[in-house]
Amino acid sequence: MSATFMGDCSVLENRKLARDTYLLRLAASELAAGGRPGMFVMVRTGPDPEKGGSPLLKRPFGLHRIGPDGEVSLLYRVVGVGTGLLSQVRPGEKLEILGPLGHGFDTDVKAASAYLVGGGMGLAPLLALAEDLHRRGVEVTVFYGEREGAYVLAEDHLALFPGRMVVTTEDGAAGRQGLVTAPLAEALAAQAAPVLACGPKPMLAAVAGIANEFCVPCQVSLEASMACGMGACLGCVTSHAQGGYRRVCVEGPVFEAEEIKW
Amino acid sequence: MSATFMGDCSVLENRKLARDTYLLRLAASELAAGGRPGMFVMVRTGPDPEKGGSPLLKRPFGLHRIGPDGEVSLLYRVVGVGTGLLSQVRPGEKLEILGPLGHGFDTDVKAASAYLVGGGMGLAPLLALAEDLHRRGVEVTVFYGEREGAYVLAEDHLALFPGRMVVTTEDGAAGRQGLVTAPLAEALAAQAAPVLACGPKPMLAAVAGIANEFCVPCQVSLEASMACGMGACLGCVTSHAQGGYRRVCVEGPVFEAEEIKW
Amino acid sequence: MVKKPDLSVKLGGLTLKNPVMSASGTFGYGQEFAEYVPPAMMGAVVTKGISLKPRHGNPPPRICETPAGMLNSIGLENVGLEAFVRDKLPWLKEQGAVVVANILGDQVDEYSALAEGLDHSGGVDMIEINVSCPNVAAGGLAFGTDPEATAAVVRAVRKATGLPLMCKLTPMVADIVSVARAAVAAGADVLSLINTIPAMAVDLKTRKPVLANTIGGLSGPAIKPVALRLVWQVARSVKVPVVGIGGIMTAQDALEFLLAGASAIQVGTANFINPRAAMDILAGVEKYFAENGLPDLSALVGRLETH
Amino acid sequence: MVKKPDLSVKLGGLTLKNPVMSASGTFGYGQEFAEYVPPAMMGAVVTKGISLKPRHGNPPPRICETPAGMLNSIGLENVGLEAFVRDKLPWLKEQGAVVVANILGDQVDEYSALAEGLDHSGGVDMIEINVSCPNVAAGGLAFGTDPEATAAVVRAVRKATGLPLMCKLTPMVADIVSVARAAVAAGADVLSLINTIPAMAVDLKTRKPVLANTIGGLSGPAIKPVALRLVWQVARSVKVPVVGIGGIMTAQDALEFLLAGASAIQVGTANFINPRAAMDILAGVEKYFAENGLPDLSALVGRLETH
Ligand SMILES: Cc1cc2nc3c(=O)[nH]c(=O)nc-3n(C[C@H](O)[C@H](O)[C@H](O)COP(=O)(O)OP(=O)(O)OC[C@H]3O[C@@H](n4cnc5c(N)ncnc54)[C@H](O)[C@@H]3O)c2cc1C
Ligand SMILES: Cc1cc2nc3c(=O)[nH]c(=O)nc-3n(C[C@H](O)[C@H](O)[C@H](O)COP(=O)(O)OP(=O)(O)OC[C@H]3O[C@@H](n4cnc5c(N)ncnc54)[C@H](O)[C@@H]3O)c2cc1C
Ligand SMILES: Cc1cc2nc3c(=O)[nH]c(=O)nc-3n(C[C@H](O)[C@H](O)[C@H](O)COP(=O)(O)O)c2cc1C
Ligand SMILES: Cc1cc2nc3c(=O)[nH]c(=O)nc-3n(C[C@H](O)[C@H](O)[C@H](O)COP(=O)(O)O)c2cc1C
Ligand code: FES
Ligand code: FES
Repeated sequence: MSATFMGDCSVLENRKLARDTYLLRLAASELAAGGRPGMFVMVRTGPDPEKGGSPLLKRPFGLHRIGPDGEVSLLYRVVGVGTGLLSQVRPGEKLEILGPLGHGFDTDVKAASAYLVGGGMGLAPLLALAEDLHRRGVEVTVFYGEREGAYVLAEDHLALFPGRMVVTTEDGAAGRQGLVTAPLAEALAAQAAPVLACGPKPMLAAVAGIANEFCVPCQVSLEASMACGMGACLGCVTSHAQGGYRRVCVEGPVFEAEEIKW
Repeated sequence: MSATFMGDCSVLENRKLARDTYLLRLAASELAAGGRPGMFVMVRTGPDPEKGGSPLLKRPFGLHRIGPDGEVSLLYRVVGVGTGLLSQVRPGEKLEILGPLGHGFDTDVKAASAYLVGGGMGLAPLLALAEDLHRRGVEVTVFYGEREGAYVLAEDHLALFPGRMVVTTEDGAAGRQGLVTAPLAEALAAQAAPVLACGPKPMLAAVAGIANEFCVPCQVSLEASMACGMGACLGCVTSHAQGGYRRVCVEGPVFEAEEIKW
Repeated sequence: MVKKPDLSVKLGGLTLKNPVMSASGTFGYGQEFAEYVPPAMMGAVVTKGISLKPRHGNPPPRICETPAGMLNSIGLENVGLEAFVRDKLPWLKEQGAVVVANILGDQVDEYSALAEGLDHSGGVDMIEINVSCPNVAAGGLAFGTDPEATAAVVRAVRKATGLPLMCKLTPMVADIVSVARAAVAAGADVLSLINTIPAMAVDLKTRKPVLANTIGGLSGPAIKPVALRLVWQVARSVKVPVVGIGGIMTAQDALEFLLAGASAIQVGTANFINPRAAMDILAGVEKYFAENGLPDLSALVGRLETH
Repeated sequence: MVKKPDLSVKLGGLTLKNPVMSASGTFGYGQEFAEYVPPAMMGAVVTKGISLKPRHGNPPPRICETPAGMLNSIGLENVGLEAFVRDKLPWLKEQGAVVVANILGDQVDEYSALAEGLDHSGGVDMIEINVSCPNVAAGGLAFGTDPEATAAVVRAVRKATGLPLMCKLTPMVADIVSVARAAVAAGADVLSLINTIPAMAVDLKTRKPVLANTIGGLSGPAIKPVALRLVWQVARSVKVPVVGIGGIMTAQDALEFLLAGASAIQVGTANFINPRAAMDILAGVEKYFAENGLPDLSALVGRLETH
C-alpha cells in the first residue's frame, strides 16, 4: 500500500464549466503519483472544524484528471453547503486533502474498446479513466447524460476526452434527447464491449441491467455519504449481492456490477 | 425610540493599529444618525448561521467614532473566533449589523472638564465620547492603559483624540509605567472632574473607588456576554447595587458607578 | 394564480392563524421585538416563563456560545405574575396577539396558583407549563423527568383553569413517550418540546465553568437532531397536537419539524441571531406550501415516510 | 529545561502511558489508522464494539452531517468475537497497543459470554461495556437507561472475567448519577461517557428520514457541552476514574474534560475529520502540561473551581 497523502494542496484554477459545475485544478504531485482512475479524495471544503468551522466532515470527490505535471483536477457540482463553499475558493488558496483513496477501475479491460457511461457528475472520474484506457490502446466511447442542457460541460472541456463523446439530455437542449442508456444499448447491440459507469444509483442499476443483457463485464462506481473515507466508520456501505454490506470507500467506490445488490 | 438599524454595512477599511488590534471603518449612515457615545452594535462576524455558519451569535462592539460623513468606526482586538474572523474582512465586503443599541454616556456632564479612562479595548467608545464632549466645550483628558506597549494604538490614531492623552502600560514599554488609575488619581487630586470609564471590570471597580474617594460623578461602561443585544434573553445582566440585576444591553452598557454592585 | 395556503392550526380549542410561535424566554414579552415582529402576525407569542413572585435569576455570566449552540442559565428571572398581568399582558393584547403564558414553579401549588391567576386575569389564550424546573419536594430533579411528577403538575393546573393547556416536555429522559402520555392523561391539550438540554462549558484559562451557575441549558442548531427525534417519537404516540421546538433557524428547519409530526413550531435562539427570524420562517413556510401546492398544514404534518 | 510531564494514568489496575484513547467505532480496529497513528503511542485503543456473532448492521444511508455534529446508525456492524480474536487482536498486540475491547449484546448472557471469550483469548487489557444497546428482554429501551439493568450487565460481566471493566454510560437519562453508582456497585472499575445521543434528521426533498434507520446517534462538537456536564456530575459522585467522551476535537477540549473530572478521554468523531487527531490532541495536552508546569495528570484532573 502506497502512503496516503494528507495535507494542503494549492488551487491552480477553479473555473465554472456549466450551470453549478466547476473544474478545480490542484498542484498535487502526491495525489497524481498514487492516483488511479476511479479513486477519490476527501476535501475539507470550509474553515477548520477544529477551530469551529463548518462543515465538519470532508467531502469525497473522484479524481477527474490525473496529471499532467503533478496536477490533479476535480470536477464538481454545487449541491449543498460543502460544494457551495468549494466554488468560492480562489487560485492560490490551499485546500486540505486526504487521498487518493479507495479501489478504482480495473483498467486492464482485456478488450479493444470500452464504453464509459457518466450520468451528471458521474462524468467526473471518466476523464482520468478514458485517458488511461486510451494510453493502453483501448478505443473509448463516452456516453454522458445530463438532465438539462444547461448542465452539459463546456465544449472545450469535453474535447479533452479521447475517443467518441455521445451526449444525451432529458430536455433535449444539448446532444440527443433522452436517457444515456439508449445510445449505450444501441452501441452494445452493434458491438459488445466492457462497460464502466459512474452516476446516480438508478442509472447504474439500469446500466448494469443492460450490460448483463448483452453479457458484457460492467464496473460501476458508487456514491455514498462518507464520514472518514478510510474504512473506519462503516458509514458508507452498500448492500452486497452475497449478503451483508461493503464499504464504498475501501472495497469501492468501483465494484463489479454483479457484486452489488441493486 | 428611534428605529434600530438592521442590515448590511460596507467595509471601508479594516486596518491594524497595534498588536491584535484593528480599526474597522463602515459606511453606515443609519448607525451614524442614531448613534451616541457609549452605544454599541451587534456584528455578525462569520458566515451566515442560518446557512450553517459559525459563530452563531453576533458580537457586541462599542461605537468608536461616529462620523464624519455617515461613517462609523469600530475598534476591536482579536480575542477569539469572532474577532479573528472580523480581522480578515476586506474593504468592499459587507457586514450584517444591528444597532445602535443600549444606553450610552450622559454627555451633559455639567463641568468644564472631564476625565476619560480606557483600559485596553475600553478605549473604543472614548473617541466618540471625547469628540462629543469637546464639541460641547468640555476639556477632555484621556487616560489610556494597556498591559504591554505592543498593544498601544498607533500614534496617528491616538492623535485623533481631542484633548490630552495620558498613556500607561504595565510593562513600561510605552507611556508611563503602571496602572491607568495612578495618573487618574493624581489628576483628581489636582483638579476634580467627572470620570467616564470603560474597560475590564476590575479596572472599573478601581476607577469607581477613586472617583468615590474624590466625590466626583463616575459613569462606567460595562462588558458582558450577550446573545440578543436587545433586552430579550436576560443573558447580559450585571448585579445592581439595590439588589437584583440590570441588563447591560438595555439599561447599560453605561451605568452610574453607584448603580453597580462591584 | 396559486391559492394562498391555509396555515391555520387548531391547538387545544384555540385556532392560530399560522404555526409559528416564539419560544418562551427568547422573545421577552413581545415588546422587545416590536420593531421587527408585529406580535399579531405570529401564530402566538409565548412569553418569558413567569413565577408567582418575581425572581432575580442566577448571577452572571449567564450565557456562552458552544458549537452550533449556546448555553443559558438565566435562572428563570422574571417579573412575576402580578407585574406580568399588569405591565406586559395589556400591550400584547392591544397588539392583537394570541398570548401563551409560560409558567414555572418549585412545587405543584405554585403552578396551580399561577394558572388560577392567569385565568382570572383574562387575556391569556393558553398556558404553557414548563416542567423543567427542579421539583424541590423530590430532591431537585426536574418534574418533567418523571411521568408521575409531570402528571401531578398538569393535573393541578387543569383543575385550576379552563384555559387550553400545553405541557412543555423536558428532553433529558430515557423514555419521553411515557412522560408525554402521562401529561396527556392528566389533561394536557397540547405538548410542546423540547426545552433546553442541561449542559456545561469550561474555561480553561480560569479553570472555572464559563457560567456562574456551572450548568446551563443548551439550545440552538446543535440540538435540532435531538429535538426532531423526540418530536417524532411523541407525535406518533399521542393523539394531541405537538409543538416542535429546538434549533429552528430557517423555514426548512420548521418544515422538517412539521414532517416529523409537529402541528406548530416555536422559534427560540434564532430570535437572538436574527430578530426577524420568526417572520422570515413564516414567509418561507408559506412559500413552500404555495410552491408545492399544499392546501393546508395537514398536507405536510406527520407525513414523514420512513424507509 | 522543563521536565517532561508524567501523563500516565491508572485505570482499574491498568496503567496507560497517557490519557488519550480512541472511542469505540471511530477508529476501526486500529489498523485503518496505521498510517497516521501508531497504536502503541495511544493511551489505549478502544476497538469497534463486538458482539458474540458477526452483525451486518443497518441498511444505508447510515450517516449524515448535522450542525457541528453527525448522526450514525451503523447498527453495530462488526466481525464478531471469533474473527476479532483471530484477525484483529494479533495485529494490535504486535504493535504494542493497550487494547480495550468494547462489547455489546442484546441480553445479559451475550455480554458475559463475550467477556469470557475475551478473557480466554488473552491480549485484551480491558473491557468496555456498551450498555446503550436495546434490552430486548425489557421492551427495547437501552440497558443503560436503567440503573438496575445496567448493574445486571456489569455484574454478569464481572463474574465472567478478571479483566479491568469500564462501563460506558448512556447519556439520555434523567439521572446519570444513579446509573453511574449502580454500575460501580456492580463492579465497574472505570466509567466512560458519553455514548451518542439518539437523534434524527429529515430530508425535506424526499420527505423521508435521512437515515434508513430513522434514528441515529449524534456525536461531535455539538454534544460536547452535554458530555462535559455529565462527566462533571458523574466524576464528583463516584470514586472510580471517569473517562470523558463527546465532541473532543482538540487538546483544549481534552483539557476541559480533565478539568471537569475525567482521568482520561476518548477521541471519536474527530478521527474522521483528522486521522491524526488523537496524536495532535496528545501533543497539545503534553505541551499544555509542560508550559503550565503541571507535573502530572492529578494537577489538572477534577480541578475545576466552581464560582
Ligand atoms: C466516491 C465519491 C466520489 C464522488 N465524486 C464526486 C465528483 O467527482 N464530483 C461531484 O460533484 N460529486 C462527487 N461526489 C458527490 C459529492 O461528494 C457530494 O456532492 C458532496 O459531498 C455534497 O456535499 P455538500 O456539502 O455540497 O452537500 P450537502 O450539504 O452535504 O448535501 C446537500 C444536498 O445534496 C444532497 N447530496 C449529497 N450528496 C449528494 C450526491 N452525492 N449527489 C447528489 N446529491 C447529493 C443531499 O442529500 C442534500 O440534499 C462523490 C461522492 C463519492 C462518495
Ligand atoms: C457593550 C459591549 C461593547 C464592546 N465593545 C468592544 C469594542 O469596542 N472593542 C472590542 O474589541 N471589544 C468590545 N467588546 C468585547 C467584544 O464583544 C468581545 O471581545 C467579543 O465578543 C469576543 O468575541 P470572540 O468571538 O472573538 O471571542 P470568543 O471566541 O467569544 O471568546 C474567546 C475568548 O475571549 C474571551 N472574551 C470574550 N469576551 C471578552 C471580552 N469582552 N474581553 C476579553 N476577553 C473576552 C472569552 O472568555 C474567551 O476566553 C464589547 C463588549 C460589549 C458587551
Ligand atoms: C435565554 C433563554 C431563556 C429561556 N427561558 C425559558 C423559559 O423561561 N421557559 C421555558 O419554558 N423555556 C425557556 N427557554 C427554552 C426555549 O423556550 C426553547 O425551548 C429552547 O431554547 C430550545 O429552542 P431553540 O433551540 O430554538 O432555542 C429559554 C431558552 C433560552 C435560550
Ligand atoms: C460511526 C460511529 C460508530 C460508533 N460505534 C460505537 C460502538 O460500536 N460502540 C460504542 O460503544 N460506541 C460507538 N460509537 C460512539 C463513540 O464511541 C462515542 O461515544 C461518541 O461518538 C461520542 O464521541 P465523539 O463526539 O467524540 O464522537 C460510535 C460513534 C460513531 C460516530
Ligand atoms: S466512509 Fe468511513 S468507512 Fe467508508
Ligand atoms: S444581551 Fe440579551 S438581554 Fe442583553
